[in-house]
Amino acid sequence: MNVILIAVIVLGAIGLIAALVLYLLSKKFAVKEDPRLGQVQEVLPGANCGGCGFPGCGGLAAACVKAADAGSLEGLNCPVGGQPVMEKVAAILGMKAEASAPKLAVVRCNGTCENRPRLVEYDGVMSCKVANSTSMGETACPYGCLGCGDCVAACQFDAIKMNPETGLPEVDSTKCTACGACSKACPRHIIEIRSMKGAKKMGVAVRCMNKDKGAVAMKACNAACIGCQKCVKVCAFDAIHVDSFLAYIDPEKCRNCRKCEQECPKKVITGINMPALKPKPVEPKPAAPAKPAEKPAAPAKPAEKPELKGTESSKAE
Amino acid sequence: MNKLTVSLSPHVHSGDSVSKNMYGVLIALVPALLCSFVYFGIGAILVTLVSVASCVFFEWAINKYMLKRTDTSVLDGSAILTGVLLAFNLPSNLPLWIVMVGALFAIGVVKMTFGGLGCNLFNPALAGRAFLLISFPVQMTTWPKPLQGFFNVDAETAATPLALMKQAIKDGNTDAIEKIPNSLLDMFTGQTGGSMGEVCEIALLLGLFYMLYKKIITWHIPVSILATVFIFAGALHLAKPEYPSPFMDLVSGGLMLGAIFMATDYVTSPMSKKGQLVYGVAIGFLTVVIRTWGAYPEGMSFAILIMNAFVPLINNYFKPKRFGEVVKK
Amino acid sequence: MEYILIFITAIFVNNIVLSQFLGICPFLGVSKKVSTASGMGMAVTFVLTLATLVTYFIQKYVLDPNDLGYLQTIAFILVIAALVQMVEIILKKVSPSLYQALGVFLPLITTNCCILGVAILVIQKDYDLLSGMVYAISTALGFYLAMVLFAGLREQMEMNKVPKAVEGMPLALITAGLLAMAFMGFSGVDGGLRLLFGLD
Amino acid sequence: MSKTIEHTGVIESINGNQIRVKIVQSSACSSCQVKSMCSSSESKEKLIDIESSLSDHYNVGEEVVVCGSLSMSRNAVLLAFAIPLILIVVWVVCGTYFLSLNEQMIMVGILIILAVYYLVLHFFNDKMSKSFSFWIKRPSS
Amino acid sequence: MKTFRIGGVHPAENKLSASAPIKVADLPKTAVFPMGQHIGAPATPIVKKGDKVKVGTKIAEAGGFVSAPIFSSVSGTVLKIDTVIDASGYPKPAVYITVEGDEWEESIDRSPELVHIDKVYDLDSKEIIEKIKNAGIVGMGGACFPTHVKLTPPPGSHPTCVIINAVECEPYLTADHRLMLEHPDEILEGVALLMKAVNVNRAYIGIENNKPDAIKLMSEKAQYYHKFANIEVVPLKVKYPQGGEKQLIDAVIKRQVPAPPALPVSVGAIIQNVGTAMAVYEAVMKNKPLFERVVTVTGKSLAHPSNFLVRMGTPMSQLIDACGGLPSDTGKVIGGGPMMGKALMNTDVPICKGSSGVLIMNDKESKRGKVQPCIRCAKCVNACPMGLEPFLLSKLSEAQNWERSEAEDVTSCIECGSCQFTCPSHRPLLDLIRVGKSTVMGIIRSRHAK
Amino acid sequence: MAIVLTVIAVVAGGILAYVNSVTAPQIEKINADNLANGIKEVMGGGEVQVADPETQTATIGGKEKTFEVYAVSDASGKVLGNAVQTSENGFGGNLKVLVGFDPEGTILGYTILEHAETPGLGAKAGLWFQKDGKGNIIGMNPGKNNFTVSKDGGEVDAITASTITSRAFLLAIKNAYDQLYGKNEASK
Amino acid sequence: MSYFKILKNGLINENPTFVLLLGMCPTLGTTSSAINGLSMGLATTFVLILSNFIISLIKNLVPDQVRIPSYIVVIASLVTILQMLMQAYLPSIYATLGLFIPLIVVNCIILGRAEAFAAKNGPISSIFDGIGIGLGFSMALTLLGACREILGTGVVFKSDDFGIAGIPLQGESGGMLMFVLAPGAFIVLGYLIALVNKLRKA
Ligand SMILES: Cc1cc2nc3c(=O)[nH]c(=O)nc-3n(C[C@H](O)[C@H](O)[C@H](O)COP(=O)(O)O)c2cc1C
Ligand SMILES: Cc1cc2nc3c(=O)[nH]c(=O)nc-3n(C[C@H](O)[C@H](O)[C@H](O)COP(=O)(O)O)c2cc1C
Ligand SMILES: Cc1cc2nc3c(=O)[nH]c(=O)nc-3n(C[C@H](O)[C@H](O)[C@H](O)COP(=O)(O)O)c2cc1C
Ligand SMILES: Cc1cc2nc3c(=O)[nH]c(=O)nc-3n(C[C@H](O)[C@H](O)[C@H](O)CO)c2cc1C
Ligand code: SF4
Ligand code: SF4
Ligand code: SF4
Ligand code: SF4
Ligand code: FES
Repeated sequence: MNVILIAVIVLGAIGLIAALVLYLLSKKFAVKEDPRLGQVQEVLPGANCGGCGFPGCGGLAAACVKAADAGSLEGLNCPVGGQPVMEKVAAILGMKAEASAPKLAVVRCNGTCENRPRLVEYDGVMSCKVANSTSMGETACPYGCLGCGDCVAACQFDAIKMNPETGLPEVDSTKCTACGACSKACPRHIIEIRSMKGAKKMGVAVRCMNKDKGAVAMKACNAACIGCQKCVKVCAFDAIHVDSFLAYIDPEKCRNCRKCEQECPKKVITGINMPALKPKPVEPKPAAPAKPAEKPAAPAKPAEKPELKGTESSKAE
Repeated sequence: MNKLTVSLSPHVHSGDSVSKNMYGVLIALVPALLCSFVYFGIGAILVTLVSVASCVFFEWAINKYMLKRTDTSVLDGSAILTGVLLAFNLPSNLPLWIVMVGALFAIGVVKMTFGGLGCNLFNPALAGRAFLLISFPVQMTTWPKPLQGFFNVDAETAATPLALMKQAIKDGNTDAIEKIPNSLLDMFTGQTGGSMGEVCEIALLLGLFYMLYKKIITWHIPVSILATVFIFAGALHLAKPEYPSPFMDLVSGGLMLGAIFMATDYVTSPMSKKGQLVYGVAIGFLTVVIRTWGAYPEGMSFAILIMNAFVPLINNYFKPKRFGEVVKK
Repeated sequence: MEYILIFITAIFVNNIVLSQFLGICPFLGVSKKVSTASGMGMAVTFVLTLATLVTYFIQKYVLDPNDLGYLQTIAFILVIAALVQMVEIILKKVSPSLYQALGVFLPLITTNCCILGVAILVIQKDYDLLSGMVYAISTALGFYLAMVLFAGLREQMEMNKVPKAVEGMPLALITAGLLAMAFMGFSGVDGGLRLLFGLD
Repeated sequence: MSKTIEHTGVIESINGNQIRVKIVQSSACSSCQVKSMCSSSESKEKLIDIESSLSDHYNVGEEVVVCGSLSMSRNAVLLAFAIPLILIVVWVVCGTYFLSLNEQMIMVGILIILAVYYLVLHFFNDKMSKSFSFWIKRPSS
Repeated sequence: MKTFRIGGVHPAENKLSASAPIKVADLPKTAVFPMGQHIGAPATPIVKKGDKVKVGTKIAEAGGFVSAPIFSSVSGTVLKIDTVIDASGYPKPAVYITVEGDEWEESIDRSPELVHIDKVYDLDSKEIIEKIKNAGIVGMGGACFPTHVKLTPPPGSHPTCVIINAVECEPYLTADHRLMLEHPDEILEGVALLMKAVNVNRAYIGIENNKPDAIKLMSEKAQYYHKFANIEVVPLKVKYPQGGEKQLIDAVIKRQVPAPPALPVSVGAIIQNVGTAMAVYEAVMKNKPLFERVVTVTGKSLAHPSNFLVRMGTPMSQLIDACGGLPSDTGKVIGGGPMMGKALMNTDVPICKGSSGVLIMNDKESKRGKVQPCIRCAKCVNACPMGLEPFLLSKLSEAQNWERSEAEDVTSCIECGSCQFTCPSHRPLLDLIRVGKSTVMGIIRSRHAK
Repeated sequence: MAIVLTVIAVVAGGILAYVNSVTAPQIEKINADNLANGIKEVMGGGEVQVADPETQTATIGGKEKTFEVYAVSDASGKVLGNAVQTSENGFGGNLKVLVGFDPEGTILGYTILEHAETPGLGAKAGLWFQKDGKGNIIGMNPGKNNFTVSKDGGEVDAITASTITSRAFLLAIKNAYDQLYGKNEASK
Repeated sequence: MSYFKILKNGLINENPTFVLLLGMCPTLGTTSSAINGLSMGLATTFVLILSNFIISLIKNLVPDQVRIPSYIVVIASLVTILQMLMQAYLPSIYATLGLFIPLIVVNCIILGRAEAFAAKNGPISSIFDGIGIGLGFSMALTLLGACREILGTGVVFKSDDFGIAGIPLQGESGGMLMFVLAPGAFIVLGYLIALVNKLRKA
């Protein structure tokens, strides 16, 4: 019994000392982690892509919690998880999620191999950044896509692919989370993260970045915006403006009526994730203009076909 | 007219290439290879062939079926070189399946797992050898005597001079050294037992001069290793006569082979000259330590492998002399 | 001489990580950058040594006289846990700026099997105080060496393109294996030196 | 400028030129995906004081990066751990060999040495707080 | 034999046009003057469409202190102000002038006789620099740094010597070599003027040993100047990139300029190209602004590799035609030498102040080798004249680790290409290092801006 | 909360002490059994009686060595010989052997009590030197046979590639023999 | 969660060794043979089940501040009990596993599970969680041990202590010794984890 007593005393003493030290410490330094933080982080996708503007998912979670305390989740959005995730986050924090327009990476260059002949051959690192510093690239357009695929490499979600036929990157709108990594990677700022409409992320955009005068631009590329202003005139919503011979459609104002698309003589304006336009009867070669419109839509197409008539209001998911 | 090519400068190239370097080393290895064939006969030829063939095969197979790469050329010579050097580190009577296992370890584990040419952290041939030495200590330490007839597969085996020297140190007794049957000259020309490629020092030195002349390697690593071994072993010898003379150390074991062909492996040696000197000195030091006090009969391979692990640190701390750092008055 | 032997043996021949398999978690976990690894290694050296000294006394002057050898595990783990935290409290009290600096530079030191293991080993090997301390320091330096080497190797690998299949932990383990294999070259050196020093 | 160590934190308060940044120091494992499984993954909050003339450029609650130079980290580790370690070692060696003390005395000595050492550190605190000064910057990109 | 102490390579020299005397090139039909011919702010045009100009008329004003005016090299009418694709590969603003006759501004002294420096001994430093500035002179060794800026060292620095860069270490190029053989006196006068401009009494002319005739000639001529100036010709071992400013200083006076932002003048040296010296002489003594220069047009497949005295604005295609036309196997046209020159998008690029040569490479030469993994052979490290680790810098660029890039001194790279030249794996080292260097420079600039 | 922890520690202490009191005799018994079995084994396998051990020390080559000597007789009390426990430095560390001699000094058997030799190499010593092993020493007499490995000119075949272990092993037995027959210098 | 799910979770989804990479020291240190690995696994399982059980019982009694130290005391006591029991009844295994038995205390799995599961769930689920995780650990250790044993000695499931001869898979030549030594542990585990990763992805 004596043995047991000594053991009890010794261990009790050690336990007491340890308890005091550890207790002291836990009181002094422990992180008072907000339990909501963990919960929020759990529902976030964990891609740590930085698309939300915070360093990693943890950053957004912290921001959400803080914002919730301040009263509104406005401006916070996880591009990867999108609306459903933000709704979950809001639920955890007892708030309502702000509805946010879906966004999509849009490649604003249509200088396909056909439209824009390759004049010289680039021989160096397959990097747009390097190619951009070498010269104009292989074509005569100093604004256009260089085709080395820095954007493709930057995408964590496998959403952007080089089309070997056109030599241009194409975005798979089902995979793209609008994190903006590709846009940042492009040395020519060709990729824009645009607000789109509806579940299918539809929109209309000018797919050119050439700021040269019409004549010069035309020489460089068959599909260059020449700044003719026709689209500006036809737009009923004041959504299009031309600056340095280059049209830009404001996604906030645009209502996807696609009049401009029909009007554009160079077929620079295209509908994205929308069915190909019926060619204008007057157009002599109807196949050509349809092509660019079709291409980007292609990946999403099979799933879309059956519900085409439903268009915008169809909220299948 | 053709399309013009645009690219950044420089627009000319020295014409050097990976395979030129690798095949250059192979040429430098030819004398030692011939010596090994002469000394150890058909066994040496078989071991070399099997080793080279398995190295090349494994590299090809792993590239194709596991890494699914198409762009790497198996014939750039590095796998062949690993094969030859691995064979050089083996006794000529080693069962051929063990040779294949060694090649698999060298190429599969040490090289391809890390990404292939240029990415490996340890010297593949040496790691293969060390693996075999640890795994098959018996087979790996029975060395046939040289010059026992070309087709004699069951050659008599003998202890290497290094093993005898180690014995002498253990016993604290100089007689054992005298028991070493070979003269320094014999050892220099390779008439001793040992791994296939390590015995003929003259042939190895020829290789060194060829590589220096062809600018495949610089003098820093081999010279610093040999000098350190000489000085350190010499000091020991002076302090205690049962330690072998430094000349003995220089011509025995895999020292020359290692210093000339294996420590100089580009991929696993430091980048700056200062770093290379540090690396060489450390290898020399460790070689003598392991040789005289360690369990393994041969210190060279482990010394190099250990220093391979230090290479990133050496590279961090021994930078090349930056321009403008020289004169700071 | 004996101490030199303990020193060399613990660092090179029976390296705590590479041949004793203790402290693998920090070895794999904190070894991405050489600078962190080396700071961490130094901190561990201090804690390990101190912990060994303290547990030595607990064993020799508290447990053994009372025949409480079986309380070793539980007593040691509590003492070590408390000690690690104490160091922190003291540092904070003594020099807030130093404490802040360490906070920025180092990950927290945690109790891992390396510390407990060495404390128990010192008792098992029946070392006296001085040998025990030399053993603890040498072991910790062995840990430090392994960490720094490994961090260097990993930094270099970071710049290479490694096959997807083995990326991350598998490759780290294989690298550690090769490192351990290289260190096997030291095996027997302790015996050789023991002969040299005439300890046998 | 070249070799720095960085740590992200959040500004806790700004007081004149004094910016107080809260950092979370985590154990080596905290970045591990299974930290919830692991005892050793703890984290603690620490407050770092930074003198900055640019304090009005920053806001409370903003995320910033605390930077310190590599040599500073070396010094910190040296002062906090390496030097006391060396003192203990020297003491134990001297104690056994030259003073032939028994083990209890040596242990007491160790405690005294540590106490004195940290006391001395305490007196140099002001001096150290100058040499351990950090700067902050905004997180890149 | 003297040379610089770190790194360096020895590419095949290929000085095909070394014995071709300088020919005067024909006038172009239209001359094109890009506004950005120098480092610093581009010049601003001061002519408009339809204006008549003469040879030597100023057509553009300097755009700032670090900038230089541009002069017409032809007489005729301003056709338009538009863009032209220059050596950078991008369209840049330029003045187009239709050539009519060859009428020179009267102020220019066109007489061939040498005006000795004795005559203008009273000219002081300020006046010389002013004249240089007004003549639009920029460095003609390739960097195109406005010469007057270089000659106005920052306060606190003390030039002790002028070093003339007559190294011409680039393979193929022979313009400086020919210039020395044909105009040694003018060059030496220019050197004397430069020395006076910065008030030093020592000058060195560094010439590589593959130009023994130039070394001999210049040494002999330099004797004349002992009376009032101490000009020494320094023969140098052939090694690229000896022409690099820092390397040349190291080779000639055994001093190494510290890492950027230190300037050569921090070790007392002012470096100028031989062409620049000649231009200085002409500007100061003959009142002739910078509008023509010597250009080497060369290439293995070219029928007649030659050296021309060319009016600026002349399209390169015209010079190529004068050498026998563009060979059918042309793969690459390079403005400058093969180590540092720029590959051009087309041959209509006009000759500018910094164009030292046009190099035509055939199809086979112009393709880069197949890129293989780095085998860590350290050949690039040994080749780098700046003591950098190109393999590491390029990997850091690839990994976008700019911080470490900065710590590894990426900004010290002089873009000489020695590393890429030697790399047995044909790695695009310099391509990647350039990305790293420019990104890091950007980061540093924005840091200073804060 | 300090109280809670103290209580937990106290309870734990109590339980541990209890378990210890239960297991301690068992542990002791096991250890004793092990030794008894070992002695039985090295003395040929029959039932044996073991006298209390005698601890002897000797100085060999300047180092102090300890020997536990057990006088063994069979069930009927007939003297079988001695079992000696001693240790030597092997390759990996301490190599502790128990060896049985008949009164003439002939080896009856041995067992390895503790070792740190490499698995697959030195660790083979447990079987190698037994009767059906390759380096059989049973029946040899260290006083009469040349009790060293063949490499050193002796009569025993060393374990392949483990000369060091073999030497240490043979040395331990030789020392034990010498101790038994008074050939060692007793240490002060 | 159903008990089955809890079990499966421990064995597969959250396998402590292959997926979570926890408790690497015993994993590497005790797997020179399949039986050794299995023994270590079972020893850990024993502690894990009991600690999970006890902690889930006392979780409400322990104030938060001393949660961790209390858990540590519980675990350490269990380990000590295990230690004494093994010493008494399985001495040879105790000798082989040696230092790694007391080190179960610091095995992240145990405390981790206590924190992550037992402290939040009832005693019965906690036992199942302990069984699941423990078996997952044992399975992994056995697998690793078996691989090393086969490669290293050519025999598997051999144990002299239990007098099990094992299943010989190779001829006389034996195996590649390195795999039973330290480097082999790292390398085999590395490739096993890579394999598991691949299988899990597929
Ligand atoms: C004791 C210890 C155990 C760790 N265990 C793991 C682990 O099992 N898995 C893991 O991914 N990281 C583990 N880590 C952390 C890391 O290895 C490393 O810090 C982390 O993976 C870094 O991830 P990141 O590069 O994605 O930030 C551990 C760290 C420590 C100190
Ligand atoms: C790698 C390299 C090589 C150069 N080679 C030459 C050369 O051969 N000749 C030359 O005049 N300038 C050369 N330069 C340019 C010089 O560095 C320096 O700009 C020039 O000599 C200064 O004279 P300037 O201002 O008169 O042109 C080279 C520059 C670099 C970076
Ligand atoms: C990892 C390793 C383990 C070893 N284990 C042993 C061992 O257990 N016993 C031994 O005598 N030698 C061991 N050795 C030593 C060598 O096998 C040594 O070469 C040998 O003992 C002496 O050579 P020999 O027996 O072939 O004459 C080991 C060596 C290494 C490298
Ligand atoms: C000088 C030189 C020495 C080499 N030495 C070795 C060697 O010792 N072992 C080896 O496997 N490969 C060697 N190689 C070949 C090659 O570098 C090696 O296969 C790479 O380590 C594989 O990535 C050598 C190559 C050169 C150029
Ligand atoms: S395509 Fe661009 S925006 Fe979309 S996910 Fe990929 S990188 Fe992000
Ligand atoms: S869009 Fe931009 S980044 Fe992508 S390939 Fe084109 S130029 Fe490169
Ligand atoms: S280009 Fe830069 S890095 Fe390459 S050799 Fe020249 S100075 Fe060195
Ligand atoms: S020269 Fe090429 S292969 Fe050699 S180290 Fe440099 S980059 Fe690597
Ligand atoms: S199990 Fe984690 S350090 Fe040992």
